Amino acid sequence: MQIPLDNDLTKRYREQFGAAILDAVEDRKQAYLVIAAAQLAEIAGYSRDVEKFDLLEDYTAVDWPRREKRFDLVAILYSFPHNLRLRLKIPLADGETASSLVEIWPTANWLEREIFDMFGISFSGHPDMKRILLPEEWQGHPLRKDYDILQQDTAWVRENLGIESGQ
Amino acid sequence: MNPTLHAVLVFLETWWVELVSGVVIVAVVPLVAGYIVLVERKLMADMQARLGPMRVGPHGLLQPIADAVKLLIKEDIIPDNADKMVFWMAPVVSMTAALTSMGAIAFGPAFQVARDINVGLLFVIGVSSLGIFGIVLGGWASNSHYSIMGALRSTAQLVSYETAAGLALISGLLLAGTLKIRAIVDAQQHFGVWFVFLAPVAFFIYVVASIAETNRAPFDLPEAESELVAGYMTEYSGFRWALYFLGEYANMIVVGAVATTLFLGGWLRPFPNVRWMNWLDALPALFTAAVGAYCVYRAGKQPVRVQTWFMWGVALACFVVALILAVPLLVAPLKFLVPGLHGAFWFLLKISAYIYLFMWLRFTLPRYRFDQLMHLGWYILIPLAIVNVLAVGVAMILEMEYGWNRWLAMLLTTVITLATALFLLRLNDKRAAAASSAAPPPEEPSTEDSYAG
Amino acid sequence: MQDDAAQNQTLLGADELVLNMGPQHPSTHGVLRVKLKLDGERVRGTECVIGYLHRGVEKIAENRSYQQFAPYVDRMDYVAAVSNGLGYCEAVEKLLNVEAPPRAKVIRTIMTELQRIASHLVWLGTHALDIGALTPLFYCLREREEILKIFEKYCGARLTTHAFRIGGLQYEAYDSFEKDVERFCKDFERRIQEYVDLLTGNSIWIGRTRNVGVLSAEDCIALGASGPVLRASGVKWDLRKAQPYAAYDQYNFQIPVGTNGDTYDRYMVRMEEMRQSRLICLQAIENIPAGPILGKVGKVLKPPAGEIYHSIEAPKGILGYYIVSDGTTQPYRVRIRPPSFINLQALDKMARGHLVADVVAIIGTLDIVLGEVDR
Amino acid sequence: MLDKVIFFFFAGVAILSAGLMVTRRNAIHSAVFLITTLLATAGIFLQLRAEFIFIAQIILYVGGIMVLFVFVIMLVRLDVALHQIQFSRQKWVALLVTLALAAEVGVMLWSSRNVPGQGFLLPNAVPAGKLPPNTEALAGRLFDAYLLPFEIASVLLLVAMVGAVVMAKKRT
Repeated sequence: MQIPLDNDLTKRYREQFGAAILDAVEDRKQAYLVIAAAQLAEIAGYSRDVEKFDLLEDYTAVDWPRREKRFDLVAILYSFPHNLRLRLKIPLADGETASSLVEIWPTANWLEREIFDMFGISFSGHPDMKRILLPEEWQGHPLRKDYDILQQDTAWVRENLGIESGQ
Repeated sequence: MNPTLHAVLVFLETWWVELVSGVVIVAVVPLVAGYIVLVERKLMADMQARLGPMRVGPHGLLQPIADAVKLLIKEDIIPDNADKMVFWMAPVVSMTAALTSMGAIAFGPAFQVARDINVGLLFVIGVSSLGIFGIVLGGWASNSHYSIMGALRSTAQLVSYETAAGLALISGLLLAGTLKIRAIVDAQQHFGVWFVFLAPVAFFIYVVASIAETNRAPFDLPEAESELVAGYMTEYSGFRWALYFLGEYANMIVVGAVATTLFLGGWLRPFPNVRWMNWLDALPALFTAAVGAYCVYRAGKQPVRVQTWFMWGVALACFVVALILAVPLLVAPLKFLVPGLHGAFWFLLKISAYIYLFMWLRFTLPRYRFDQLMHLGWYILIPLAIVNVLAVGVAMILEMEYGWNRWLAMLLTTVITLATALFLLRLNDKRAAAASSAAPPPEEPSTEDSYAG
Repeated sequence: MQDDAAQNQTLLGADELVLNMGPQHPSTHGVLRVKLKLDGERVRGTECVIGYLHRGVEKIAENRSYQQFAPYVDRMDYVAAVSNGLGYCEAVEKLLNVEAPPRAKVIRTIMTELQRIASHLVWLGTHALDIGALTPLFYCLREREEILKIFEKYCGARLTTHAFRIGGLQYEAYDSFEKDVERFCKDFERRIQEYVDLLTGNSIWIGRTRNVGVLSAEDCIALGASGPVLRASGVKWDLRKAQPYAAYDQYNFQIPVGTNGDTYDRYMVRMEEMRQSRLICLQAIENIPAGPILGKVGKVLKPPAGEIYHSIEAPKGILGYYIVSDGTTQPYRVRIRPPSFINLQALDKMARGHLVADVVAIIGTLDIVLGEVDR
Repeated sequence: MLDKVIFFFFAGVAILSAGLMVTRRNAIHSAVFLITTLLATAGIFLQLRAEFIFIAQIILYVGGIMVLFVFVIMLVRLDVALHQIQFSRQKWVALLVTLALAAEVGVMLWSSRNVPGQGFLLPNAVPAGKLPPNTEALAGRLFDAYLLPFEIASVLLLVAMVGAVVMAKKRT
């Protein structure tokens, strides 16, 4: 159901950022732009200031382990003046850092920490990049598709109970 | 005879009433406090559309005893880094101060331990205020942030409100002209009116200040459970905690007794000098009999046989008390017992009403914030109390030197103080309005120290 | 968290006191831990430590079928389970490109609005309790009980209801459903007056809430705070109006807004929201359309590959679901935008410069549920 | 007999806790012992039937000043004080002053051995009923014979209080 999108909004984005807009898609009447990670901060700033997407409604990630760039960062923007939503997708390879959006939308602070916690994607320029939901000493990032709870469990059992495996 | 034995016998002969009363106070007050807690829980439940304790005994009547037993056998935890000596001592200090101060209170003309102490009322106030050490030292000794914050709040609060309470009491004492408890009540009989009607503002100030002094809502900041967990008693458990609790409730009885003595006519019945109101003397007996009758009525409705019996027992006790209250009225040779017994009844009734007021406020009002509490104390209550003392003094001079009508003079003081109160409140509103219009950005901490004072 | 050297210097020149509020504390509404940096009793900064209730809901979703995951969302914001369920069902319906029949939509609306009232009642009771008013809590729970009874009669559960199904409803409304709702709504007007009598005009209450935890409209939007928090700062915006879902476009209701964005305004906004929800319920029960309650969805849900974001106005703010499908029976990724999590971020901004007692009031006014913050 | 027992009890407590007050390292403990000393002294006042002084001691010194002492001590970090030298090293001067003081007290006690109504060490208590109620007596004295000094003293205190407030306001 994904169809290429070519409305005014995307045109403006393409004019502004050219090749950084990798793709523009409409999926079930919802629009998203795929953008290059390098331009993330500029595009985000432009979205807020010019296109009036003043609310960063949500910021998350999806893991596609078989892709070359395995992560998609997904920022869901909302514009109060236009009552409009837009998603930005930022493909990111493992180990690559994205620039932090905290300066643009302060709400990104905890959201980026959560992404770091769950996917291990770190953000440059974030004021306090550390885990948020899981304990500091946690190993691995659970929302990656290849995350294995057993590994952690076995390590814990070995350390605390002194037996080989709890399973 | 052996001189030591002789001395002991003389001592006992002279002091046996006081000794017995003292032992009774120490033995009975904890029980009474326990039942005040039960009454409080029941009243709270009633106001909040629920039942309250119902499990232990009929209608939860044995709950305080169950609670006491539980607290006694509970593990006594002392934090590792606590200062052991002070930690042990603190709750005892609180409790001792409250119980000692009760010694000078006259529960009716016949029941008083320290009979001829010349500074009766001052003794009660002074000694009961020593309870603060229990709170402060307990909070400090626990070595916990919450505890010490509770202790600091408590100190600041008590020092502030004690001033207001003291000044309010002075207004009443000016009228009485003595510190002796018995003489204060006699003065009210002589005047033919309770001092609350002569100095209503002073009474009001004392009510507010005494709530604050006993750490009751809406001034229960030292132990505000939603902010400081339990304030100074956070680290206490078991029986030590119970001692604090008893101290608090004993203190309520103390402030109630002080207010009753000074403002509510002590053990005098309403309209003590009005002859045709003498039928009020029958009221105590009738009242207790009515309570007994209600218990009989409820006894039939109890679900369990034990509870029915229990209700019958309570009813019987009520009838016995009613009889005790009624017989001296009817039998001429026992007439000399009337003032003592009825005095005690009225006195306890008034204290109960006072404590009921405390409870009612607690269930109804939200809690003040600390700076607001200090503000209320220092900017409103204390100035008001000072003005009230001055005005009462002037009124008394007008009455004694210039022969003014007493009521006129006292009305004048009340009007003057009320006008001051209005002025202070206006001032306060203006200050608040100025503060909010200036709207200090939340990042900017104001320089006002909330512990000032 | 922009501490500079000047800010570290306290009034008395002493070191800052770090006070741990929680994870076990009477007024953190669950297992929230707030590290308070204090100067005396004045807050110089806060840091929230969360995650004590983390259950990995989003990970669980990847290993369940679409229907199997539906009960899990109830466990996030457990005081507003029906709203969570509505959001999830509608999101999956959008993903499947189906729509619930009108009758289902109306019943969903009624249930969700009742849930909003119930959620606000829990907020009001606990918030008042935090500020020291003991009695409102029990009054609130008394009314909430009536709502929970309706839920129980409807679907057998009271708290984590799992009331809706993807595509519509599983259960037909029971016989006296309308009557029960109507009776509740009729009573409720009088009950709200009781809370108003106890709190609204009370000078202590006003003193404790006015100018406490002020959040301007700009701050709200920047911090992503939504729901009553956003409306109290003067933004007249509600997803039920802006992008209507369920059957909200059929009913008349107002969006209450505040002016100062302080705790008192948030209180007033939520009180008015309860009244408006009551009005919506009254309108809705007047005319519940007849017809089927379950739309055309198969036994096995296999949405075509793609993704969807759908959000609703939950009692606490925007509740969003971002679901990615890879064409199988299990979602590839479910992301839940929890309103409490994001609103809680505003705590630091709101609490700075206030007293410890205000932090309690502010946590209460944010109306967080830790089950949802931590997921 | 009983009087003596009570007196020696209070006196013993007062002296013992005064000694402990000086020697404790922990400031709060010192404060606690100071409070005990003051209370014991108050007890002696009560035994002497000086009720007003007794209650003034309790309200002002114990209930007022000591509360503020403890309050301030709690705000100060105690571990700093623990590492400081507790006693000043001028032991000889201290000994000299103590001896001088003891001599003065001794001479005074010795010279009063023949005054009727006072013994050498143990004054004879006046029977209870003989004394006028001393609250009233004190009030009469203060507001009658010594009205002017009393008023001057209170004005001085007021000035001190206003001064303290002004200074505190200026600082912030």
